[in-house]
Amino acid sequence: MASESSDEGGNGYEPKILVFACNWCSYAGADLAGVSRLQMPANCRIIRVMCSARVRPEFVVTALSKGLDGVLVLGCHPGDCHYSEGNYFTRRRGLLLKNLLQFVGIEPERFQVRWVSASEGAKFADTVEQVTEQIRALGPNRPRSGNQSAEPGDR
Amino acid sequence: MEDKLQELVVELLGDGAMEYFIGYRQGFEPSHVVPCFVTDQSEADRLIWGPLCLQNLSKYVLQARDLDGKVGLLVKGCDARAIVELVKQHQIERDRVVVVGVPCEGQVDPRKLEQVLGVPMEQVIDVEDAGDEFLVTVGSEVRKIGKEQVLRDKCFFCKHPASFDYDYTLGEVQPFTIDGDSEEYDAVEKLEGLPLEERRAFWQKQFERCIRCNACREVCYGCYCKECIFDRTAPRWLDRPPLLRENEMYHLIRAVHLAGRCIDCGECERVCPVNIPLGRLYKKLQKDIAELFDYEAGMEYDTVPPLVDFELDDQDPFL
Amino acid sequence: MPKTRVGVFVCHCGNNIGGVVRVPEVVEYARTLPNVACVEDNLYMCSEEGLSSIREQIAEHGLNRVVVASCTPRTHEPLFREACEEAGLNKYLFEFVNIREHCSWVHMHDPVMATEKAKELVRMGVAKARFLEPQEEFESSVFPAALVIGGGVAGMTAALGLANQGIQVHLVEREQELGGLIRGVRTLFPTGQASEEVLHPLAEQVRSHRQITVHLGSEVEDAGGFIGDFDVAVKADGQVNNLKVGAVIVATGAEELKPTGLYRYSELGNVVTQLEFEERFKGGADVPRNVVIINCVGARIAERTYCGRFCCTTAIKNAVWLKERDPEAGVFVLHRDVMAYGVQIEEFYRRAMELGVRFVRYDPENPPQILGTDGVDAVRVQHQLMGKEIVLPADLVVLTTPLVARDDNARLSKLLKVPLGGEGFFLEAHLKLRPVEFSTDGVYVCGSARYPANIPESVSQAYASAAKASIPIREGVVRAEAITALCDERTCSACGNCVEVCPFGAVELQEGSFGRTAQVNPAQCKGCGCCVAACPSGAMQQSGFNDRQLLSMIGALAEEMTGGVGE
Amino acid sequence: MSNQSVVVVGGGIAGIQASIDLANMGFRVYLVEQTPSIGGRMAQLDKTFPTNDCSMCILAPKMIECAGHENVELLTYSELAEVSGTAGDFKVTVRRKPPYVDAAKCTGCGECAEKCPRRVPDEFNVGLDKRKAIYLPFPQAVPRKMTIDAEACLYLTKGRCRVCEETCQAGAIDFEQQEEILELEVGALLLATGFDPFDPAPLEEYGYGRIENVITGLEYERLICASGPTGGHLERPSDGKVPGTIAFIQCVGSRDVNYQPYCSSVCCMHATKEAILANEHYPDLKSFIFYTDMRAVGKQFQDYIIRARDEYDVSYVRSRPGKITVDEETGNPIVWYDETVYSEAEDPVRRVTSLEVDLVVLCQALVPHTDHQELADKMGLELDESGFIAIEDRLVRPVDTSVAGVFACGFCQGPQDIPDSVVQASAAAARVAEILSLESRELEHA
Repeated sequence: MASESSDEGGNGYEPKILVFACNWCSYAGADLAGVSRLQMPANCRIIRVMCSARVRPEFVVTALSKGLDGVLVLGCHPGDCHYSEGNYFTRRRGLLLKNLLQFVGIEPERFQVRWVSASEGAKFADTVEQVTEQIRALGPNRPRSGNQSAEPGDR
Repeated sequence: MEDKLQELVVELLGDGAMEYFIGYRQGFEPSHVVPCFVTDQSEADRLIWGPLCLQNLSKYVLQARDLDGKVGLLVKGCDARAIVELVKQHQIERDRVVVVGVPCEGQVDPRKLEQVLGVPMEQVIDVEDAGDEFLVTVGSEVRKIGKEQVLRDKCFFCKHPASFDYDYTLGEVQPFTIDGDSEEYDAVEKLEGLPLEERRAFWQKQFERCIRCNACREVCYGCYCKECIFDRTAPRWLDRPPLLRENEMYHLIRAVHLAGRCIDCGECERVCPVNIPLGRLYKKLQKDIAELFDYEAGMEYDTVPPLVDFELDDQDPFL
Repeated sequence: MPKTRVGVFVCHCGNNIGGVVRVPEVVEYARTLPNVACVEDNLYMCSEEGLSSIREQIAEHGLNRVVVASCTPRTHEPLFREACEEAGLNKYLFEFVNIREHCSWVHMHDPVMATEKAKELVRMGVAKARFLEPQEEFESSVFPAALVIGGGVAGMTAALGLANQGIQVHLVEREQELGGLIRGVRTLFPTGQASEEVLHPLAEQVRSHRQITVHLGSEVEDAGGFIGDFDVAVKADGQVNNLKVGAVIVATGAEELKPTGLYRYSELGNVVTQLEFEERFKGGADVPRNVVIINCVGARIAERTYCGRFCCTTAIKNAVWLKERDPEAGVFVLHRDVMAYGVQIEEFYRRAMELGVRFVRYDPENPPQILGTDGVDAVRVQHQLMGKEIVLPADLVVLTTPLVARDDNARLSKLLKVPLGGEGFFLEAHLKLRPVEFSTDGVYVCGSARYPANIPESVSQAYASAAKASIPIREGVVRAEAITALCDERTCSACGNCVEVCPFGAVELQEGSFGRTAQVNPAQCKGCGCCVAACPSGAMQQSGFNDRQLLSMIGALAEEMTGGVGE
Repeated sequence: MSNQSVVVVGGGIAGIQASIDLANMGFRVYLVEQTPSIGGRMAQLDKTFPTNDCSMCILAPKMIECAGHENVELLTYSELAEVSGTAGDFKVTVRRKPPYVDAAKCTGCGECAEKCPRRVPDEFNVGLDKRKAIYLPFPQAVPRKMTIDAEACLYLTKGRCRVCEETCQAGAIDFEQQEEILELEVGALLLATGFDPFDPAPLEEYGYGRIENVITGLEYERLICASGPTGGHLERPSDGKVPGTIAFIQCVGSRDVNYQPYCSSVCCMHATKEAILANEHYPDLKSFIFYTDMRAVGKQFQDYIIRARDEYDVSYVRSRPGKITVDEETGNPIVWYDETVYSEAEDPVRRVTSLEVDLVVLCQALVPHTDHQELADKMGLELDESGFIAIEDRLVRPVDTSVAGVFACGFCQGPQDIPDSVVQASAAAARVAEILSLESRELEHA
């Protein structure tokens, strides 16, 4: 059997990172990383959205609040948006939210925005690697104490 | 000034220029000021003005949406910006509101005043503005108290003591600063300067206390949504129990929603029953928005709110 | 409502997934997820065998949601959606989970983590699938007529391009005759034909075409609507004519810059622009002997940075004309770069040099000087390559100026809700790949209204815009993938954030049964979701990416899902 | 009514755009592409001027849209064999080479390529690295199906190997496949065969092929591309060092009566883009562009040049270098040139000087596709003196060839950039729609 790197080294802490990727550039960049077999840590989970501007800041706040260790929003490079201007809104929202989260004591590494184009498979892999390592170094977002009942959505 | 106000309201009601007027009147105790809705000329003499007229009355203007005519409103410079925002956000047409601007030289924070006086507000009979100080009547005694001791936080750096867009004004007043040693964003910057862990501890301590009474939301001029996202059930964003993480989420999401719209009226902090310094959270956003996007809420009708706008060369740290 | 029954199909993709991710473990895990009614795996889910297993399981288990965990939706989504449809399931009840590109291929050395990740991705996929809803694709009909604004070469060509396809066209021209800018041009590059030779047959075809209605002396007064259904008011002689069209082409052209204040233009009678030159000496009589042409007048300068694109060609054309008439004529072209791009213009440039036209490169920092009192006698210029000053005798100076945007563009841009760029020209949807479209569907642009273009380029653009405009008209309907935004009017408070952010002008505040609220026109919506994120109350949602669906994915990732959650 | 189907030849951006437009108009489109994937030259570009849009980001959705369109039939790895008939009624024979892979079964997973023992130069990366004998031309290829290069395959050339066959769990490898001949009946043909880069080796003075650190524009493009052979790291050939200075030489083979007399139209902007990208990757990197006329005539082009100069440390030198030599020790090329602009000359008397740089990029001429002449002959098309497809009446019929019912768009009919090619592609689609809407008796006057 292949090596079980998940149990190697450290305290075995594996951060869980939510990634939003826009359909046209970043998701395609992630696909390219796959096609190119670029290896990277297995801590990120992608939610595909059509445009990074679909990611409402509430998602980021919710994800962190629910105990996820980090949120990474990926969009087309400014100027490349499939919808011509979506990522400019992402950029403004991202700037403000990052500052706000930091202001209430949430480490800036836990919420990041990056631009990854469809040809930047390697950048996608590097970004995943970097962000994972940064968050791993921080440790768990917060003890998952309190109510475990929170399953957003309906009940 | 009260005379002038009352005369004006009588005149406007008489002309049929408005259906009713929203101002302030005295409540159960002399120091307790409440909003006052004047529909009849005969009631105009109840209207008062002074450093205890704390409420931002702008929120009530939304009621005029259901009227045929206009509604009149007394606004301080800070609150007047809410009217601008409400117009910009399509909640009311400007010509449905008769804006009566009142020059304001600072409002009293009742909590501070109680501390300085050492007596509860019920015993305060009158507070009068006298330049750099307030004349406070407690019993038969009139005490002079320096403004810097009892002013509401938001009043220390009042950039807009009068409305820029009014139909009538009760007088002119210049922007002022009390306590020249400090700067507008001192409180925010102090927090920003703390190590992350301490900042976190600070806010956790605050958010822990929140009982999620929604008072901050109810009082906010900007919270006019027909259905608040927090009240939705499909999906449900928040769990009911006021646990720390839910509370934190509540306040952060509110902040995000008000970013670029908050006009710093301070009502949320004033009504908070557990004294969460919400003003500081909103001031932080205001500061960032000014610095990053060169925007101040409530100042112009024809600018686009910062989060639904962009510049091609906005700061881009994301690369 | 029937119980939610999710079918999960996990692909091995040969060894590609199965060689890293322990598929059986994922399958077993998926069985424990709420609402999952059946789980299958297959060596190749996209093979006919895999697809038929999806169809069979839908029937057998009464599945009403399907999740496939395999490769990337960017290439395979249509295939699986089709399989669902064949089994009678609305294709929007399908959800894709990528465990190949995003999992097995990038974690090849860590089967444990890869398997965990695959499970979580499936969990998220199932969580979203539970809240998927069947969707009808939007369709709206297209009125089978087009409006072309501008009766120059571009406008006429666009009109013919459409009319020859059998499409009804209204051509609106401000002037009393067709032809536009080239009416004043003597000959045309590259064929050297007189402009009338080209213009007259073209205008005649337009006038006589039974599918084309020409509105002369007319202007667009008002416009509203959207792709397939525009209402346009055209005004002529105080009369307003209301037209209904399905598409609009903007072909309003541009005008020659009059270089007031430069090179003593308008002060001296023998300093003229290229157009004025062509007009004045159209017949070829009394053409002066010594002519100095100055290029880049009012172009490529700080206040107007762009290059006029074909003004060098015009200068060469007129220089050649002068030399061909009179080989002894002294013709100088003072230039900054000779923009003789491509085959024909470069050839033409070479020909001009062979004929003896002298090209002198000048420095914009040290521009040529016009000498003379009552008229030009000579031009003094610092020869950039020789490094010395020369004085050229001149009976006439011709200033080559760029085309500039028409002032009226601003008005038209507001009416049609299409943007202008920095120089006042119309701004296309995408500079590279959508040069004749606007981001607003149903409105197109061609010719110099977009940016200075010579005749061949304008004609190409005109045809291109005709192609684009003909698509919705030929099809008769516009369709949209059901990922468009939708506003819940009951809870919308009309703050207008959505209207501001929409890149396509698809959202408007309108009076409806719940008062004034935002309303999305699905014919214009492209499904980016910008507006959804900007809506504080959650009244605005996007089909297939609504808050409930995405939030359930976040929730599923954050927490172990327990049984019994869901409807 | 005429036959409502069309053959489009060439699957680059022009062919793709024309196919999508025609398909959306309701015509049946056969898109014939010589290589195993559509995408063409644009797929090889890293970014595009003047917006620096990522080329693949904007192209890939079009490729997928085109291939997935119900009215488009993609005939990749195929060539036009014969054409007969007239406008409205052509008979076209297409020869489809066997990829030795069953497209219905292949999932494009690429496992076979991992195992394939045979390595050959990778055309997509202009030979800068290797691909296998069974291959996907590039990661975003459409269709995503493997192809066996018959000339490289060990089994097909030497009769033993078949490793791919053993590897493929889908059983997609099929060495029994034969060449297919397709007979199509169509109303019109549209040519979009694009360009090939001119090989600058004959210009011996520039040392291409002799001086290692003299490369071509297309090679540079692959080097700077994030998905290229070096992952976007600009490594010069001689020692892998990142260059600190680059000289771009314009008009290499263009505007040269000995080679191509015409202006290739895109190189000024292309070089500017490359210089900007270099500086974006390495902020200390300095570029020199040696030009004759800086032909930046498109929308926003001048602003791009200004930005290059002001923000990306690009110097424009008006000169056509006479020769390039090499410093044998460092491998640095030395560019020898005349200082033509008097005021900029260091030595106003001699005005010949040299510049030592770390890398030279030759912005080579772009020429009509190699197989272009043969294609033209088959169809009876006229070519112009430079070998581009001749256009009879550029003023009124800018996409009509000398044969009625046959249209040409993009670079094959004259040098042009992407927007102009896309415009012509749509224009050609409109012309096809026009003539196929007419009754056949009207066709000859169309």
